[in-house]
Amino acid sequence: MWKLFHQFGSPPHFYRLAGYLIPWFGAAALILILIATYGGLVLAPADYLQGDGFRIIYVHVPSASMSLFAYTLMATAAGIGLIWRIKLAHAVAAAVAPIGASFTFLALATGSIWGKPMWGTWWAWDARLTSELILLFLFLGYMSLRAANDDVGKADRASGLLAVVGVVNVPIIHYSVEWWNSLHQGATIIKLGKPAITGDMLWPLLMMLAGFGFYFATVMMIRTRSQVLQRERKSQWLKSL
Amino acid sequence: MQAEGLELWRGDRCLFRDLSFELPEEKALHVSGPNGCGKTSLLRVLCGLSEPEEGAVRWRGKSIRRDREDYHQAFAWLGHLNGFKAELSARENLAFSVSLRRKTDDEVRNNTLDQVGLTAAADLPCRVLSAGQKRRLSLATIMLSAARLWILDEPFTNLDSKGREMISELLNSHCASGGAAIVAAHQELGVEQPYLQHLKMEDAV
Amino acid sequence: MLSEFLHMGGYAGYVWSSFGLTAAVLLINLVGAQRQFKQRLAFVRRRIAAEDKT
Amino acid sequence: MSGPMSGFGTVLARDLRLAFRRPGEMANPLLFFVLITAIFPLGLSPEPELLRTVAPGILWGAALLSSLLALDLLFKNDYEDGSLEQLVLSGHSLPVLVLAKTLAHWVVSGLPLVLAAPLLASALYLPAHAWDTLMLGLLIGTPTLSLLGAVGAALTTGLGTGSALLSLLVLPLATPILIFGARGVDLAVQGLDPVGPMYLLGAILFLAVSLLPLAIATAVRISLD
Repeated sequence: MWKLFHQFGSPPHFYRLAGYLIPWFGAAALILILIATYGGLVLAPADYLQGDGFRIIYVHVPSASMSLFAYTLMATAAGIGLIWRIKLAHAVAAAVAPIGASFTFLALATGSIWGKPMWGTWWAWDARLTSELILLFLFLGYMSLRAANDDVGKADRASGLLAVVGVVNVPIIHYSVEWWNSLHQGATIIKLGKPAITGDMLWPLLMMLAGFGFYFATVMMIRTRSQVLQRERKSQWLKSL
Repeated sequence: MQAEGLELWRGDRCLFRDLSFELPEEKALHVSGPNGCGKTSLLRVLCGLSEPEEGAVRWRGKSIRRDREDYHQAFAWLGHLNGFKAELSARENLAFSVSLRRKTDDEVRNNTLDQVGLTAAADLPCRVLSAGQKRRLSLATIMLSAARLWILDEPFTNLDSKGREMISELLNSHCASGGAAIVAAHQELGVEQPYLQHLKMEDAV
Repeated sequence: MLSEFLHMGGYAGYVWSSFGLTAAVLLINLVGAQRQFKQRLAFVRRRIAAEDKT
Repeated sequence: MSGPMSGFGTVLARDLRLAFRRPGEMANPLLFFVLITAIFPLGLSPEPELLRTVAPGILWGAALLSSLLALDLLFKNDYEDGSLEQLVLSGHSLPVLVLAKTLAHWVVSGLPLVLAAPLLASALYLPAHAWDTLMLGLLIGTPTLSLLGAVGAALTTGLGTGSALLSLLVLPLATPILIFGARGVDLAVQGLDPVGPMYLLGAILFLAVSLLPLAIATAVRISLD
């Protein structure tokens, strides 16, 4: 088990494996996203309450899920990197941050676009939007701290620690925002993403989620490869590139 | 103490690689080399302040990362910065630094202050002490630390010739009583031959 | 039929801008990652070439 | 050495003594707290009804910002004069030492806020029956803020980035404290039972005291590397 862990943690091994997987994952992402888009925009029936406006769910909800997943993954990788001093784990954490921040931004932007027809305003202090906003700041803080350290090793450890502290905090933040929101707005506002979903509405959503997942993995592997190149000082295996 | 295959990078520069040495008791290791060759970085690795890229430092056969607190108690460190508070007097600073390590009474501390020639300045705030006086105060801290190993980074800077002689004497008596020392310095340590050991570092690649 | 589809029951602006924005961000991310990777690879190759010379 | 808490008292005593030698620096967070609170009536209106409704948020926001302001210096001075290295290498458990430092810092920067809160609350027309909730909330909330801020301070020490980065790192993490603290006061104003959010603040403080010193110690080690 430990050996397997280390073998996977070896940068050259990962580099080659990722190079092999990237085109396949990219293709899977493209196909899934295209089918899900067709399903979501054409095949799924309009919602009886929100009409065609509800179709924004197909980009908003998967983005929101991916953003949270990205933060958890980033913190887990950073934690592994900190505890076991595995450079590859730090590389993964560094690679995930910008993708996670993009998905967080997308969740915020699409949520706000969706909010306009539903609530009549671009921004409402809806629980999910508020949580996403805080999450965006967590990502930005992580990336700024990383950018402020000029030494890669130090940047890895400093920002990694921040991510770990952050991930313990995320459930608390989430709960506090939910609680704060329920105190103030109650049921006066339609919650985003909670229309009565039927089967033919659901499958494009799940497919989009899978497509985003593959997309995430693809970009993550590309970015991790660049991070590995930045970190590797022993050039033996790099010579064979 | 042993160092095995140490390697350290700063940015894209390798300061040293595959650096090994062994330091038995009753020896003073003189680390020398041109500016920027990584003397301070090496000393910080030996202290456990910096992580080496490769290799390990062992103290009594145990990696220093294993039992950090135990190791830290065994040595005293003097870096470029003295670690004194500008607002506190020399006496207060000494009392604080020493009390982190062990209990001493006022008399012992006063004697040591006398030994390093700071009795007259003992109640002045560190802000007004000269660089050389602060260096002397650091030496007093090291003397009172009761540490087996001293790690000193450029202890001679800012000291007058009497102060430098004092360091040499201190190192001699420390080694004679079974202690060890690692000293980075550009000049000779003035330590007697049987105690002396050298480590010459080269320019970084 | 097509114009009705594009019209999105009156929500055209909202739906299309959401999907468009998502596509744009995903694409920029992918291209940016690729470009960064190519730059790093070129840099590493140059460094190795320089090391081999000396 | 002797016991797991060894060195705690020494560091606490030294930091408190240092703080009292620099009374100006000590007064800064309190002045800042008063200033922020005073700015809102100027910006909004002197209308008691309005001020009463926004008072919990203003007071808590001001407390959050002023404790952050002071945190910037928590490790910076020690870092610059080398005493941080000496603390790390002193042979004591570093989490205990940084906890002592943070406690000293809280005593001089957080505690005055708690004590000054009723004064400012009355200036914002907050009803007197909500003052005890405000003070209790601040009493158990500001130590958590100090601990969270200490992580950020340790991570940014030696980077020369100023306090903007520190705020970016710490403010998002501190939102739950703000929410529970301010809502607790809100509930008390309305005559409802604020015990729920107070318990939550207490639970968070417990979590913070048990986990964050470890994170702060790690951050200090990283910043010295």
